[in-house]
Amino acid sequence: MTEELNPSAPTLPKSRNLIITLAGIAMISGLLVVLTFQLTLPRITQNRQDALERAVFTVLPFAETRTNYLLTEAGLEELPDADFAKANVFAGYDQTGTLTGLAMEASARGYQDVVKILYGYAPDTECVVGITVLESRETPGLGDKVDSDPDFLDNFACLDAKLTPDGSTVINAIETVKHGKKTNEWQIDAISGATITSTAVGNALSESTQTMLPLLAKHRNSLKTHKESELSSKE
Amino acid sequence: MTESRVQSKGAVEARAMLHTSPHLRIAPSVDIIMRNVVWAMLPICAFSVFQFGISSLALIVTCTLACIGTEHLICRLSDKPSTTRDWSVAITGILLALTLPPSFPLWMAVVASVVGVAIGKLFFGGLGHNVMNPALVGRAFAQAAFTGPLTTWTPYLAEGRFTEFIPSTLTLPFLRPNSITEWLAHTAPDAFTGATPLALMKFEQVSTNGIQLLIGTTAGSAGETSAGLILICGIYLMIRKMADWRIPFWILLTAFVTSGVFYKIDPNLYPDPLFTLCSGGLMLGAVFMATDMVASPVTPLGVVLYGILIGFITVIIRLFGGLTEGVMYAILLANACSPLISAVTQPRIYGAVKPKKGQP
Amino acid sequence: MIKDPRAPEPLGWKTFSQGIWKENPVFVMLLGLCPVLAVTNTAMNALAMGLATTFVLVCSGVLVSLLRKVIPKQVRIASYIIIIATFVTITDYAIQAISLDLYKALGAFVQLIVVNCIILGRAEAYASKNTVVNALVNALGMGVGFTFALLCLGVVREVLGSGTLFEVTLFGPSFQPWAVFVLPPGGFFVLAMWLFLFSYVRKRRARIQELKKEVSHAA
Amino acid sequence: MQPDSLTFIFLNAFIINNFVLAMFLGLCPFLGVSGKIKTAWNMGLAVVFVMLVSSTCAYGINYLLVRFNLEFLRLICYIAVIASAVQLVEMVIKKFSPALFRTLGIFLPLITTNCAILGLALFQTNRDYNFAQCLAFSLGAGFGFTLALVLMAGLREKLELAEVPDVSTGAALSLMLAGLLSLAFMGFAGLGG
Repeated sequence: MTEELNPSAPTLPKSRNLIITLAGIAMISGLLVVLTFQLTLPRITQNRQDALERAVFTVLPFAETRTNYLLTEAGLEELPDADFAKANVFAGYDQTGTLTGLAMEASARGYQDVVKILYGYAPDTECVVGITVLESRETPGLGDKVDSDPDFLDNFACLDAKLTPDGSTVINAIETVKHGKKTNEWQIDAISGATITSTAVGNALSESTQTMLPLLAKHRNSLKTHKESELSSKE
Repeated sequence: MTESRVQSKGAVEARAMLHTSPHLRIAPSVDIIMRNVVWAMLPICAFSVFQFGISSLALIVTCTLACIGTEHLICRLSDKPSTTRDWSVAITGILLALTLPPSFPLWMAVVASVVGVAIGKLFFGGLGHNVMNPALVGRAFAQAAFTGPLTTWTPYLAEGRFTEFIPSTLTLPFLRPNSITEWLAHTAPDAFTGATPLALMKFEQVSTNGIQLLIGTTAGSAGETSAGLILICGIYLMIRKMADWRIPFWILLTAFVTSGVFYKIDPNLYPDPLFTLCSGGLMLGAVFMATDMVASPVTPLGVVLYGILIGFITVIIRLFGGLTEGVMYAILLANACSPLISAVTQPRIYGAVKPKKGQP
Repeated sequence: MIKDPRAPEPLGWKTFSQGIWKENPVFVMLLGLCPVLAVTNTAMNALAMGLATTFVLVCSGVLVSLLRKVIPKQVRIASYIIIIATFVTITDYAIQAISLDLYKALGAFVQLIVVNCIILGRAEAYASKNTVVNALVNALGMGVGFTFALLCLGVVREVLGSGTLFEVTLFGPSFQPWAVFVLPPGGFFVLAMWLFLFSYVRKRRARIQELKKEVSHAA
Repeated sequence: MQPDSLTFIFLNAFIINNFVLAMFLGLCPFLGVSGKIKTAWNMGLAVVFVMLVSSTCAYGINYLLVRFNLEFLRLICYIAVIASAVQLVEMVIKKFSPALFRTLGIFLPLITTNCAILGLALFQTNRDYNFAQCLAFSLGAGFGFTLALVLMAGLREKLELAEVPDVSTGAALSLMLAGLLSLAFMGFAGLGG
């Protein structure tokens, strides 16, 4: 930093003094920052992990453990716990090691800003089984009810996201309808007065399920067997 | 809004100079104009009461009294003569009531009135100095504060509307409005959707019949439903030279053209231009609120730009925004822009040399 | 009575109290308004932000005061900024370690403490000229004043905007919250109302004093 | 429009979540330099320019810091580099275009220590924008700042003639105006959604 701060230093008197002082201060500051960083790092990582775990287990209530995966066009890659921030699919397993569901992130534009949610997906029933809001700046008291309104959360008891038999697309894209107008299994009944945020949740789910589920379908078996084989190898 | 026909002395002179065509030999006095505006709004109020019953009546009376009371009280507190007698604050009250849903709790209407008059007008020195339309400031505040009640609509011509209040009207102060679901069930058995024509259009792509919109047999804010009636009242004012025809003209023209363009692009997705003109509060806003002289530009070209801006923003918010209705915000934004528009369109004094660039 | 402005001030009650009322950084000097409006939608956020700023104020004040004889005049601003940025980074990590929810609520505004004019202003105007103890006491006073101002906004906005105070429900479930107060316009309105109130009180006091003087004069 | 499309990023910083009126960034110059429309306009242009420069710098630094795993030095580096980059640019302008310097120059030192500039850098990092997105974001933020500033200046010029009550003058008046503007800008919420 010191170099950049001193473009005019050579013209000043006693420039060596100035540089030495600045360098000294920079050293002290660097030392302090590094020290804090090192001291707080484990705590911060732990907090992040806890927060994520809370979110994952909210949308997958039957899960006991989770594994992080990175799912791309290229394939499925398991990530160690330290790299959980890079993962985009979290698989939840119950005590016996059977896959109970998958948690994935989705986001769409809401009333104020982008709404980011984590949703649970049950591969057996091909349903969205729960959502939780990760980030939102929606109007308090209205838009932020998507995380707490029991009637709205009832939509995600089993929200249909079935794939076509060949696994290439979702048969019925998830959509949000106005409060009280839900007629089909793949529709979300919006919160009255917070239609925009409800629609954002629907859009996020619709988009994410359409891109992620076909990809996931290709790897479903490796997801299912993976943990079991790991368990058995441990035993 | 029309109350602004009374202005600070300087502004009156500026306008007098800028008017080209000779309209009136003797300028009518302030309270005569104001009174005429109130007369012109009375048919709209009457229709609103006919349509929504005593709840609407209570709303109009409450807003008007609250606005007058606030102005009177603040003038007394600041040791100034009360300015309530020029009728302008009464117009604010009536207009505010006409833009609120008929089921709006009365205590919230009082809050909106107090905020509109106190913050929107008196904080800046009272009539002639308000930067935005006070009624709309009150409504925008209410929309941000009480979003739920402000987007709750009730059926028009409901049975028993003259004998009982809509339950939410009489909510106790500071409490949430009572649920109107049960009331809806017995007043509107034929599945009232609780949506205004604009909401129907936006969320379900269902257009409403033009005749219905003109007459006003739709759900909506207390005084915005009948586009035809508002237009007639506006034309009356304009014929009597009590209102400026240019602002509503340019607003409606721009809204028509802009939505026409989108309608041409995709008639299934976007509403037709006539629907845009007659639905929501566009007519009410264009005729009675955008014409607020204090908060609109003073130059002839400025008036045109101002109208175009309102029409354009309204359509953009309606078609692409998160909200179903954008007239209020469009007018507020245009109010905010109006000093700027006036400054940019200031006619050059004959013979004056434009200062060279780079020189202060 | 002219005092050499460079002479260190004697330590006294005034050193502490001036930041709280007479030179309140927010209400009187209108400094650091960005966090004042951005994070005061709840009282808890306001308190956390106030404490974080106080921490940075005190630490940087002490360090600047310690180094005041070492730092050459030409590079003092750059040094102060580095010192402040250091403590802000420390605060940032500390908050992340304490509570992730709090960190999310405050967002990037913790890091924006760096450009809060109060801190650089205090370092330049006070800490660089006074002893360590004085700088500490003064910075503490300013921090308390800043926190007080934040709380003034935070409490009003949370009580009216969500009907709670420090997340404790105040009025029961049927209370209608005024959502506008937790939204951006509410921040502007509440601060404007506080300033309006203070200015009203000050004007009123001045007038009463004037009247008193007149009365005594007449007597 | 996708949430991460350039148009949306631009519009978001420009009007939907206006940098000044919704994010409260850059309030000091907003209240300080909004007395005259002309000054406000020039100041706004200077801010757009500085934002472009600092956004680019911040993108570059962040790239390096992430590369070498030194994220914890981010804040210190941002503030140091942005400040010196702006100074450097100021010197260059002074040398090569005195006319431009006269218009923008007086504002540049004021802007450097403005929280909108650092805020821009921090937000673009937090949101993981790529380079094009950073540019769209900084343009939106800069023009959003200019818009708010110029509107405010217009209103204040108008109110100079008004008989504003003596208790509501000064900062209270400006903040109330800002509140009203902020209220009006809420109309753009959810735009493009």
